[in-house]
Amino acid sequence: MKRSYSVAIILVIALILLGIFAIASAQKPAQAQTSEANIVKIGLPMPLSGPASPWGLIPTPFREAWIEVFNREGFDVAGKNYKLKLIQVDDQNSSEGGAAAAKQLIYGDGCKFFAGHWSWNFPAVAAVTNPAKVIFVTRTGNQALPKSWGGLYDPKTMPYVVFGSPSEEIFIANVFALVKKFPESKQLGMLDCTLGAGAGWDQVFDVLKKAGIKYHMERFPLGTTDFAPYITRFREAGCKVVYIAGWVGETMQFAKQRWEMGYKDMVVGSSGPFVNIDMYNTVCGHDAAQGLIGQYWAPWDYKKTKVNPKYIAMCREALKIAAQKTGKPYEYTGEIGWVPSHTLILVQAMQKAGTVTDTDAIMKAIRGGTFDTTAGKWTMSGAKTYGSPVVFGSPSALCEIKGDKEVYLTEDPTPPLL
Amino acid sequence: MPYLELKNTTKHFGKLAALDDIDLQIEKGETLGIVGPNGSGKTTLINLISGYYRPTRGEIFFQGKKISGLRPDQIAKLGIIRTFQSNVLYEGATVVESMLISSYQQYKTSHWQSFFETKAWKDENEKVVGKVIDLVKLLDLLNDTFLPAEGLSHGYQRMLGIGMAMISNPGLLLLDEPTTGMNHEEAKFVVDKIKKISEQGVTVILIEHNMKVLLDVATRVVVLSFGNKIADGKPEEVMNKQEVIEAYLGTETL
Amino acid sequence: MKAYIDYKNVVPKTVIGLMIFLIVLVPVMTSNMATLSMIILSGVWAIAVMGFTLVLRTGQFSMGQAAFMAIGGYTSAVLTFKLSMPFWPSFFLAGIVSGVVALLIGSVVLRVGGTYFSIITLALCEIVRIVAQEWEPVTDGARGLMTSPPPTIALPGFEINFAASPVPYYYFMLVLVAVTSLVFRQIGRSRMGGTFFGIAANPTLAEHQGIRLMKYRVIAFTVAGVFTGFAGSFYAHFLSVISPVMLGLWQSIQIMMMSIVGGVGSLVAGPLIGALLLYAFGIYVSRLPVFNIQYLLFGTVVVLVVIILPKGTGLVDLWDRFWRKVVWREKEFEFEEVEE
Amino acid sequence: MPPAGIWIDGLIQSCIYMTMAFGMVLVFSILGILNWTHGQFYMLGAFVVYYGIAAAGMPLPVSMLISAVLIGGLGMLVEKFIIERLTGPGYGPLYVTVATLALIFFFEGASGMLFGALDKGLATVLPGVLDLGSFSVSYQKIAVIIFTLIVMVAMYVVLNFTKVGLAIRAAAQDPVAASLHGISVGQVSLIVMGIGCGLAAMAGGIMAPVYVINPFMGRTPMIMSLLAIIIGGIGSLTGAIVGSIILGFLNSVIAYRLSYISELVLFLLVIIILLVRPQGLFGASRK
Repeated sequence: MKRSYSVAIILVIALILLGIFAIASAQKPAQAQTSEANIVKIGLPMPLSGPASPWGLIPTPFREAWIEVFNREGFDVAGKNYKLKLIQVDDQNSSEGGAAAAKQLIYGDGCKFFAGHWSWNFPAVAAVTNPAKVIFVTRTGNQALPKSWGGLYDPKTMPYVVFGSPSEEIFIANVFALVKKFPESKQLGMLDCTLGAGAGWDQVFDVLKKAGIKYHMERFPLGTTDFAPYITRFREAGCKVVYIAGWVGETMQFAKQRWEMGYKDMVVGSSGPFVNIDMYNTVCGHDAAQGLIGQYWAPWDYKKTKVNPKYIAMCREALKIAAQKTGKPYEYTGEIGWVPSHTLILVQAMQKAGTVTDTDAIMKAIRGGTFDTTAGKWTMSGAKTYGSPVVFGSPSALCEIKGDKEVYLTEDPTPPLL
Repeated sequence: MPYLELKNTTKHFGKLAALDDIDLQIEKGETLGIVGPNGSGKTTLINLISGYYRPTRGEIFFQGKKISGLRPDQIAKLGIIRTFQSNVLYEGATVVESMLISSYQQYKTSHWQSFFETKAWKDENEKVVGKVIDLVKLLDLLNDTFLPAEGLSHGYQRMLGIGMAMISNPGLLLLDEPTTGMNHEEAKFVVDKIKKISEQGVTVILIEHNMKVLLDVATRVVVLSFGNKIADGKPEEVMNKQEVIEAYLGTETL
Repeated sequence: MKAYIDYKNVVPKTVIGLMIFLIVLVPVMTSNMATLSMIILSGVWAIAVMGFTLVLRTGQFSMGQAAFMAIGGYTSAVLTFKLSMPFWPSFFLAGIVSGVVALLIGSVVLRVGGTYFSIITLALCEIVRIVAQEWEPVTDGARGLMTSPPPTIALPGFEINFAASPVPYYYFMLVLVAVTSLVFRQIGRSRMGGTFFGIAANPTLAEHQGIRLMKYRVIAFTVAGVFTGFAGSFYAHFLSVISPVMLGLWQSIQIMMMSIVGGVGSLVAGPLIGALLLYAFGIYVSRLPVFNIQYLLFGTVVVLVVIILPKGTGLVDLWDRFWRKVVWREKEFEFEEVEE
Repeated sequence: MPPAGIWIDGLIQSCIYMTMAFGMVLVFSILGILNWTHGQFYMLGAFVVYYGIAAAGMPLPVSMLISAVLIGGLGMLVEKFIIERLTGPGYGPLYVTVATLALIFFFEGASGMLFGALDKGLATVLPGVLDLGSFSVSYQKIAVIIFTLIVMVAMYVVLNFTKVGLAIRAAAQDPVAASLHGISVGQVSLIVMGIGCGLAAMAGGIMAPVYVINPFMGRTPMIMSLLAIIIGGIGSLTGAIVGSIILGFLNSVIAYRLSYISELVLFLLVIIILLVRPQGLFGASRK
């Protein structure tokens, strides 16, 4: 062991520690700004690293653009003008990471509002936000369903959770829309990852059984790239339509492979907005991508849902800014029903309650209140079903890929729960 | 009843018979030398006794108890300890540590006592450490006691090997060519130590190339050739036997 | 004639003592729950890492330690959530169950050593995940189980309320870590520790000196399993949820990395340092707004530490290196290799 | 009896994992380590090919060769600066394992930052399908099969009829004797690492048009080819080939019969094999 060696070691460790502290101090400014009175901080634990990171990355330009557009006017509460500040933290797409991120946001940055999460960590995050009386606006689906439905959401222990996007209801509505659209299909095929199993699906099955619709469910292990066996199984079960839960890469590979296997007439839908039509065309091939069905969030095309033109203008503006910032054409509209509408719910509730700090008052304003958002004008309701009066409605529109555009397909506005 | 007894023990490796119907009795306190040209099955014999191999046929008895088929650690527990032909050590342990590790199986006090560091354990530990020091003295490793074992010279590593075998005071000691790769003085030194050991009443089985060494220490000599026992008796008379000379001339022509 | 004091021994020990004192006082110094829960979780991981390091002492390295955390977590979660048992018995059962599983698995699997063992444990880790995912009636499948915090302990004067703040958890964690450290330290010092070392250093020699390999390997594996199970139960209750994806292959890998970075030379200090530093580092990088840079930095740091530190010594080695070289300015002890 | 489509799929699966498994075994037989980063070299290879075709407009074979060279060089760097330092005397297998595992994070993070979050695809390369009546196969997958055959033949020739190959085999059988015969084991392991990673990169390249390209695409093939070489026997090249054939067919047939249970079945199978016959089906037992 030479002396220089140990010196090198100490150097490296010094570097590592230095890095840690540098990063630690990197978040100091964020904390410094907590003192600024007219800023309302909204936390957003999102997957910024790992396989799920696209969900954090792709919408970010639009998110920031939206906040920027929104802050041009800001919003007045009790005669004082406030601006929004969105803080994203990496939740590593895990419960542990989600809890850690939530704690940083609440106790480090002093956020009193969360505009959602995307990962599999609803319970972990909710367990952090509720004791801290932080309003957590999120979506229904897989774990985030009431106990009575086998989910993990308990209105008594989680009084500060607001379901601002009824993903579960949207999913069910879309399924029915598909069945209506393709009556010739004897059986509806449905595909999800093994991780997706749980309360959400049980609900879907119940509803389908009640409606007397035959379905065939398949699940694939995480990381599956070859869907030939599943496609064959769907084929043999006689499924003309296959609806895939939210997995973008898997959806594209499924569509591509069903095309290659010669089952060109098999309709493939995905319960999620299209990320980027160009991507679908380059991955699946132009022909295979045609007719892919996905959720549709562009409010300017809605025929049944009325969306405030002001917000439509703001969304288009935000899309433009995002395109300028990224330097590429930016067409991901999926975010419109997410952070923008969630922030609008929060803001309007604050205005109703006349406070930006007293979360209890704001919750009172949210319960049963009516909110005008980028996803339409809806009344928080669902008391009968959820045991919690804080579920929102949605246009639940569908679109399909035609050429290199996504075109409006159907729309059946979903009030909170069917 | 002989101390150790091999009843027509046979070991085959595939076709080749490494040992063929060996019958051997060893009395307590003997120093048995085993000689034979390379590949005559000397080491195989030790591997069989120490349980590294299982005999293809035949049985081995130690103090009337059948030991063939037992695991090496069971056999070692009975007091049959071997050394290895090459220097086999505990990588990264110092001399004294190696000795202690080897001695751990002989402790009377339970693991719990050592876990809670009770008085009984401390006392016994004291004793064992004392024993280790004596042994280190005996084997002349004293000034390397706290060196890593890999750091020792070849000869001292062999001595350490013997020491690690001795520390768990064996009834029967199997030494596999303890003097290989040593010059004359070193070999001489090792031989003296082995003499000292056998004076303490330890039965020794000693594999050796070197006739002089054998004549020096062994009270009895067995000659193996191609897996067969061709001679057995007092060193001097064995050395003069015709087959032995042939066997040796056959291989070690100078 | 003045009394001789071994400064080189006393001074570092006092410094360590001071550090421990500070650690105990952390909740008093900071009220930031984010920091607190960071330390708490790194403590939990440290326990798992200690388990890993103990198994490593016998020359085997298991790539599935997180599975035992999962088993522990699920045991106490199922007992409290499904069978509505009180917390404390289920907490201890968690350790025991995970220990028993370790005993059963170990006594079968430890026969094959080396890389094979690692891969088997890796596969077992995945299987535990899949079972947790598919065994709907017990584990509630992929949606996971909500767990309730330990019950409030009412003491004369004040009461310990786990639901209110992480401070009780913090001291609970400290106790758990302290007990584990004590046990592992004693194992390391006892003759069993020496035997482990022998087995790892040279199985053949050890076996020929009467050491039964399987026995000691299984013991190490089981002890590790028990404490990892405790850690898992704590983990599940602290995060108030346990789901199959939470403790899988990548968490096992994280455990391995913490162990190496901290240093496998010591059973206690290494794991503690490794877990705390790596975990803190992970938390801090999660603040960076750059996508996937978290992965990049994490990987870089681990690789650097593994490459640059001398073999077998992790960051823990820097402690006495610091005292020996920087403070006391000793010369490095060297012995000359003999060429054969 | 599963339909023919499943068997074709199984064949393609086997081919996908074969090249990777072969590379891993090659590395293992010389360096005595499992290179856990193999899947990430596969991923990087796919990206190089993607940019070669999409940005530089080169034909597929050319860009595959380029990626093989680049990634092979990268692998050599990794061997030189990381693996070599961690395989000296006194190092257990643990250090290399951890280092290569950490490299997984490094490469995934780096490519995540470089290449962005959007999935990439090359569906335009070799478009179209070959219709075989009851089912059809895409030309891309046929290309995979042909590629695998070529690679296997090439490797056979290299290992048996070239100096390098002989050196490699010698070093694999007995490093000491090899070094006595003037073969520098250090150099050989460098070359082998290069070849292994080059193979992984080419596999990634040929798979790029078939599947989605993203920074995390390397994980599944890594695990799968690991299972394959375990089934076949760690350290045996024939084992790698046979293992991946078995695995490929098992994978698609079980998935066809039992859907998602296939995962569980594979892991159980591997455990049983390792317990009953640790050296795998073809591995020489090393006691």
